[in-house]
Amino acid sequence: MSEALLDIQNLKKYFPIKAGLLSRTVGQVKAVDDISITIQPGETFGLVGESGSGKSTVGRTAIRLTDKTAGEVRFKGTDIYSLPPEQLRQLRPKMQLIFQDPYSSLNPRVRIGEAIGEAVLDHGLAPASDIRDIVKEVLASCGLSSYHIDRFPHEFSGGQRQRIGIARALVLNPELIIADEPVSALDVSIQAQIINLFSHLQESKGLTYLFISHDLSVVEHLCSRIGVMYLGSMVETASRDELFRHPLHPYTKALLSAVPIPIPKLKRERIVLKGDIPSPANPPSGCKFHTRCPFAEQRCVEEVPVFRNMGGEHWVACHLV
Amino acid sequence: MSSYLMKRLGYTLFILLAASLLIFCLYALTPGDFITGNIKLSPERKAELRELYGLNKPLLERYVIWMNNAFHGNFGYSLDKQQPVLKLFNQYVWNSFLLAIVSTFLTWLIAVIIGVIAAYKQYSWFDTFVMVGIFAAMSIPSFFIGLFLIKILAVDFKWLPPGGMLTTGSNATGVAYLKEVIHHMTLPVIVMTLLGVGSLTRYFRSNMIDVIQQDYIRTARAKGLSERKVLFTHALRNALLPAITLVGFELPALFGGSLIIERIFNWPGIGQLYMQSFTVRDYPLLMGFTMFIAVLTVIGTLLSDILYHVADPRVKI
Amino acid sequence: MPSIQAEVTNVATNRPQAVKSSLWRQSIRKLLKNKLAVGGFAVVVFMFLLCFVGPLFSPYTDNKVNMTMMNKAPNIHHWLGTDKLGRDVLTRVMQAGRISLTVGIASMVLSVFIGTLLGAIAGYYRGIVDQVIMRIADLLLTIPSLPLLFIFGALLSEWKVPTDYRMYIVMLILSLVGWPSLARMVRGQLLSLREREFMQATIVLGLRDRRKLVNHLLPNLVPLLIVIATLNIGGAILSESVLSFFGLGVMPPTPTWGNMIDAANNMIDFQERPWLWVPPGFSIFATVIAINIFGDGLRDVLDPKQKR
Amino acid sequence: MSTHSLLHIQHLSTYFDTDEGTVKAVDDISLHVRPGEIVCIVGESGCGKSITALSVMGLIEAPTGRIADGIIDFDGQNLLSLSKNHLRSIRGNDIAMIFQEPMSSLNPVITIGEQMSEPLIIHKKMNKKQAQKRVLELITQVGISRPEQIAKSYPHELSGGMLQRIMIAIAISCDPKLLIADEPTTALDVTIQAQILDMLREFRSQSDMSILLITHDLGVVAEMADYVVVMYSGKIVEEGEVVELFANPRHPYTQGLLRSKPIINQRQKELYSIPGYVPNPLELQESCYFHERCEHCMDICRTQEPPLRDVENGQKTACWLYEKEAAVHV
Repeated sequence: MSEALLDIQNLKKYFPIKAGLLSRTVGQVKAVDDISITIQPGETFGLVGESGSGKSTVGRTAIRLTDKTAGEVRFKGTDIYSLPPEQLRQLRPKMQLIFQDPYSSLNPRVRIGEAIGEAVLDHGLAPASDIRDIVKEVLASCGLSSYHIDRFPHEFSGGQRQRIGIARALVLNPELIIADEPVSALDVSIQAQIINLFSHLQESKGLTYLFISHDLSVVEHLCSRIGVMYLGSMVETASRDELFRHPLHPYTKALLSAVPIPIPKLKRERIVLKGDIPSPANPPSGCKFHTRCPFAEQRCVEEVPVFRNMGGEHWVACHLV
Repeated sequence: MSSYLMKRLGYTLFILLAASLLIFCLYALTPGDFITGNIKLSPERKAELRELYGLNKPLLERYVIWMNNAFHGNFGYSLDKQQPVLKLFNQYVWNSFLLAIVSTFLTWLIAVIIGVIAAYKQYSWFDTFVMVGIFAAMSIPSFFIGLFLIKILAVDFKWLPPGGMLTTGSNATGVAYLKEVIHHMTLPVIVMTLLGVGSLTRYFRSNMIDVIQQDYIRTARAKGLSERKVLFTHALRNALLPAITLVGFELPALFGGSLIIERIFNWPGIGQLYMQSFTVRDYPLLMGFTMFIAVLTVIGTLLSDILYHVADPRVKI
Repeated sequence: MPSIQAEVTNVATNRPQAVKSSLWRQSIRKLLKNKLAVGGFAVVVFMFLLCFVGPLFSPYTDNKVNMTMMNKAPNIHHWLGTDKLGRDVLTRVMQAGRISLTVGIASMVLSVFIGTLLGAIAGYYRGIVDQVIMRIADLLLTIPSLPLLFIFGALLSEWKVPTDYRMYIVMLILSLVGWPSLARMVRGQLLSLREREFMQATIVLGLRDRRKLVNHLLPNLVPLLIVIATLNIGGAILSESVLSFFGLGVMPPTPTWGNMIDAANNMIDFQERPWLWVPPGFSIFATVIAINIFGDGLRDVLDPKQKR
Repeated sequence: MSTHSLLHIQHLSTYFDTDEGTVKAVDDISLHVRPGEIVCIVGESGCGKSITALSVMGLIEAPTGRIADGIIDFDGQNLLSLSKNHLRSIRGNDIAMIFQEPMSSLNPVITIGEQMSEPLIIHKKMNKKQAQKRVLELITQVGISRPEQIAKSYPHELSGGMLQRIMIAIAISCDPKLLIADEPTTALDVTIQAQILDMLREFRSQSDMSILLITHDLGVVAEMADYVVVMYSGKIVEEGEVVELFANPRHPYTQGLLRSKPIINQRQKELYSIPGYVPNPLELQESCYFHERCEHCMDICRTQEPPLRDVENGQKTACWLYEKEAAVHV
């Protein structure tokens, strides 16, 4: 196997829970609890999960936007947590993040041209005289017009802003793009535009994606390999076709069956999970899913299931398969 | 829990200690002292008195002595009044408290009512009128409005007494005494209420406006509740909640008196006492007063933190 | 969370517009629609013109003592009467306004400068620096401000500062007392800005620190500073007047609105000659209310998340 | 088809006056809901679907918002001409509503129990004791255990899913004839969404309550709706029975919407996407508001507004493609 582009090993990220008058630490939210992901160049890895699953935290710790608690993150073999600040800064263009909210991720007081061009300048990727042309080019490749260059973010709609966000990342010629729910704030008709933009860019630039989403249908459309998270742990990873045709983990099955499909009167088997997602501050013992699992046994309450390979790179953490 | 509270208290004590040192040094820097300014005394007597009061000792030593005494509950002896500082405070502070509590009560009452109505009728002519009123109240120089009202209501129309707490030479008792005090405190209370009501009304108005736009207010309406119930049960409870923190911040004002108002109205409160002492540089009293306010401020901050946590079900200690 | 209906109106106003415009231009346009704020601004401008240009049209600027014209009530020649030295009160009020406004603005500039600098340093560098600065601010906020002002004022008298220079020292005092709360506000704003997603984006992009600070943080801090600064002028004018009224600020013969009201300390002037002390009082009131109303209008457009 | 309708909205127009001009958030729409029927209004943000719901509830806030025209006929009376008190006696009683954000839709400083008992006391004239008893029953009815404890708790102590159940419990507490649900599951996770949708369906079949469901999610529409209304820029562009409409969408917008949604286990190489963006509501001119984004745009679409006309099988659409007179212009 060639060298992985992004190699996350046993990553943990705990957030302290602050409470009281002087924000005393009263506990920990285990947002990410021992996660390993390896992403090969050119691949699109989809990370799915519901709220509180820790999927966004994985994305942020993977590029050291927040500090980790334990584990290792290697980008092209370099341990990014061991890099001194300046070297990390110089590495940053290669790994970019697309934010969920296209409104808050653009500085309202910075013109689009500057927002896109400034990082190119700071990394010395092009002489200042070429910046405008470069920005215009990248705007065009993201479906925006060159006359947008002198405008401010508030003059754009949500979909356009998300294109700007993508252009801002793209202009640095990144190798890895982590997209954190990039379409969930957008309307259906705009979602489709942005999803298509993601696939076109991958084809033309050979990008690698870590695509984080709660929407299984979007992930199925875009990703070649998919991981399912629940309360900070990975419960199943497999290739797209394998995961959607033969899901093994009861949670994956339930998740798949819960997605409403726009075909009226469709008869299909439904696993409706009982109860709520437990708080990540106080996760259940054993298999974290046992409180909602329709097949849970005594063993699931007591033992943490091992993340096992079921053949053909299909991994699952469940006692029952 | 306890270790954390200890930490918080420790920090509070540290701030107070630092504040006392700073205040002490500042007063020591202040030119003139009680004895130098007194022309009736001979030079020998002055030196003698300095020796007696320890004024010839180095600054730090004096501070340590003062602090040591303070720890034993002894805040010194007023040079001017020839009485223990604490005893003087006890005499004057309740007069200040009387003014403050009445005007604070009025301020809150008026602010809540007007704030709620103005928020409910945002952008109406009433709201605009209230806004202008709020800014007016926030922009009046306190001493000037005091003087101005005395001139109009006391000097020209003679409706109210111009100052003091009792008519000079009065020895009224019982109900008559009470009446006289009320008569005298009307004007200062009006002025103090006027000065405080602006910012508080603005606070309640903006709180209410925020709350009225919340989703749960829409839910309350969707349930078919009457507007009165929506406003006064659902909205006001939420708008009042953050105001609880203000109660703590009111503490220094409640007991600390008002330097300017008491001076203008010649009210025998602790603020007036301070102003008198300042002109004669009665250091023990000045020091005591300033520390008193500092302590009140610190306790008030602590209190508002605690109150907020007690009152808001969302925050658990 | 704003209601759906607020969102509807937002959707409309946030739509792409044909003309490109910065947030600044938008804010100014919005401000001009606020009649109250425009009115406030007009009054502020009027007061400035009155105080700085007005005296040029007055025949009494020489401040000569005129024994024949002592303590005259307002009349056709002296619209606001004359004082005990026969000087024209209107001219005095205008000249006093010059000093009061200058002190107000200068001490605002100074305290905003100190407060912003220290608050920004504390908020940006965090750690020990932050601790030290904020502890000092806590300390100063614990000491009641009026006694502090009085002490400083008394020091002034002791040092025998010439009256001409006293106003500069008064500015210094006012800003010394005013900076801690400003520093707190700036630091708070900076900390909340740091958490904003667009600041996170600057980390992801690997921008240099200087660019983060100059191009991203500061432009978002400036609106708040403008609002604070405006409202602060009013506060400084009020504080100066208190100090001067108690004889601890700027002293006669340099006139300020505060020390002119000092005339009210004289029983006869207070009771019989209100033209001596009422006009400066109203000048303070008019100026400060106008500044406050204008500042509040500014806050609405520049810093809408803050309290209305 | 039953001719009797529970809710009949006729020519409703709701406008918002902003600094920049008037936004016609809802522009001359008519629809009806029959007893026991689930009608879905579907559309993207800003299309006016939520404003329609709020207009029915009488919750449009003056002075910015106003109902400019129309009749909202509910059970034989025009809600728009009722007195405030009369309307209030219907709100929360005969018509109940649940909202998108369960987390912010309940008052944070009042207990769940108290918030639940309020409508019972007002509309059902219960005393406090009776109301408390009924509250416990209701909590159990929406599938939450330990009702006593829940009644005493504050909203922040419960999860989003639980709070939405509580909102449903409040809504059904007075046995409403119509439940308006405005994006009730948008803020919730899929597994929780499935629970909530199941519950709504169950209550409908138990009590013959009608539901006006507002959503942007075509999957939810397909699962829930009997009848679908598609809105775009404040107008109804298409409506019809759910099976028919999904099988034969007529309006290019409906077609585009259905094609641009990725469907699980039906992966395509490339997603269809509607080009362009929703027009600025302040700059709308007499035209088909979709014309700028439409593949089939004709001259008439740019200058005249298409009327909503019957096409087939009770389906209606507002598109010049289906108008005979339009053929002349092509």
